[in-house]
Amino acid sequence: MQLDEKISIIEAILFASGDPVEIEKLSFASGTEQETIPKLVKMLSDRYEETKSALVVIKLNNSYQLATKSEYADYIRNALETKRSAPLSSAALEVLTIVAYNQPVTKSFIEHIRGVDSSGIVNSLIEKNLLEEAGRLDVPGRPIAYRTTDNFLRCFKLSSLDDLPVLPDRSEQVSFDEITV
Amino acid sequence: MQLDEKISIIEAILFASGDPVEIEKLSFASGTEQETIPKLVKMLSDRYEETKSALVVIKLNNSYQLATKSEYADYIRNALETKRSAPLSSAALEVLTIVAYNQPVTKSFIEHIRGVDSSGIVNSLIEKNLLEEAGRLDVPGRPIAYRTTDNFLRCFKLSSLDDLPVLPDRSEQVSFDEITV
Amino acid sequence: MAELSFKLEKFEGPLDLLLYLISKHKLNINDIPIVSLLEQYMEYIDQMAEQDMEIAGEFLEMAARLIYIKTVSLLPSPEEAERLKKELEGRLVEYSLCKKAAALLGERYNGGSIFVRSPLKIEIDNTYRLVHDKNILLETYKNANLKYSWKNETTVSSFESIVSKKVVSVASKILYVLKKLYTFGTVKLDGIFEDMAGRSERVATFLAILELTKSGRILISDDNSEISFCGPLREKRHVLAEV
Repeated sequence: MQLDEKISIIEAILFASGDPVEIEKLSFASGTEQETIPKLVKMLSDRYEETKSALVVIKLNNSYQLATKSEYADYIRNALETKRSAPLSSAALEVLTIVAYNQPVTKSFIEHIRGVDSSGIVNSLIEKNLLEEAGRLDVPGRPIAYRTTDNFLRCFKLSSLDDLPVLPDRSEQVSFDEITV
Repeated sequence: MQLDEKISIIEAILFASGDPVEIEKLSFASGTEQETIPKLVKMLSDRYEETKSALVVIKLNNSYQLATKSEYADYIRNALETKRSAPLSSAALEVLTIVAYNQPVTKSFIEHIRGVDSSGIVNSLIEKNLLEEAGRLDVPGRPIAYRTTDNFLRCFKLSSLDDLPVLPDRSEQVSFDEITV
Repeated sequence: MAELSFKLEKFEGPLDLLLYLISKHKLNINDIPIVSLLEQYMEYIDQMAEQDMEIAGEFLEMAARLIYIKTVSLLPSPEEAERLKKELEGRLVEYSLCKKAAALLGERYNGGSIFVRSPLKIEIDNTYRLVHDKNILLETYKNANLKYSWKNETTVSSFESIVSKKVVSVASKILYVLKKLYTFGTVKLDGIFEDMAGRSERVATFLAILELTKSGRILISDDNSEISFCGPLREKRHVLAEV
């Protein structure tokens, strides 16, 4: 089979799936070795780059997903008649951070760190598809645990949680300029 | 604006919409004259053709839609079907086992034994044709009862339900009468 | 004054306010001088009250906690105070880390400007086709049953030791008293015990009033019949209470 054709098979699968597709699945469905997949994906990306396409392949954990470049967002919003989403509040960012670095976590864990009730914020982050439920913890009360979503990775340009910014040094003294978000 | 960029705007809108998009909408969202749209779409098609991409633009009445070429259908089917025929999760196995040994059973019986909501799993087992509805029970609320299918027997190499492995001590087993729903 | 109220509203919670005070007065977060931090904190709370801003319960709870740490530190053996102080410092360090990390993360946010597609809808046969050994079912059943019997053993008696002995903390009653005062301005002393059933609750409330008096937050009237706030709040609340 031609290399071009293999690339296009990957493209077809990614396009049709919409959701992120794991490397194993791409390998199985296209009849290609798993090791070859990243190379083919790279060539697909290059192809989009060369033709100045609006599409990109993004990597999320062990999966690939087809998406549009962010510079086309306004045109797409016009067409889909969706509003630009309001920027995240600093409170929302705090909650996301706590979940991202400690997941799965419960609401009360979040509240303990922030020192304020955070229920409303957690719910609105779930609505925004940035957080999701991750089952219940096996502790008394069986509280619901939360984790970040693939959409969270996409929105923060991360390909996996390992990509999260390294936490600042614990020993440093805080200064207010730094902590005002 | 560069011509390349205009083509990519059309591409981005078609990609994100999924559904067919009318020429007027494309024109409005991209800020391009309606007469120009077909020309831009043609150039997008040519671009796909040249790079041997799996994508094509199809015209439906007064709309355009992005799709994959038909020769990739089998690969896509492979990919989307494997999504569903991944090995059973341990939770799914648990539900299946509970039904197998106690059928016909209701969702709330399953949930009582597992201690967690099992609705989603039951539904996905029905989709996989491992469980099916077995009428309604004649108790208050008339809940739906579930049983295993012939496909279930096939998947576990059983000739009939009598073939199920014998439980260590039948008397320890919870029976439906004990836990009334 | 308008500028000040804007400033007050922007605090996410008591920890946020404390971090602000620590940074503003260049205090060492790893060894907080509780007394001066408490003073500054109460100043802000008073300002909020003066502007009739609704003071969230969390802010009052933190006030109670700080007062408690201060009071305990006056006791002969300061271990408890040291432990509570370390705990608070730990939370503050953790929260400041969280804020820093949130700022770092925020820089990466692209506001949902990347679009993806919804999956193609095609007719799919979802019938499960993998084949398993039937003994998997047996294993699974054993485990599922285990869970059930474990649940069964959880009876009322498992909780008795937790439920029967109700200990009321002084800190919670400091909060209770402060809340009453913010609402009514002046509170009759015998009225405050009226709805209390347990001995532990009464003792804790009594101790709370003593602590608050000792730290100069509240004043007991000359005939020992009612309590009110010290300082500027007092007059204002009196007026409000009479209206």
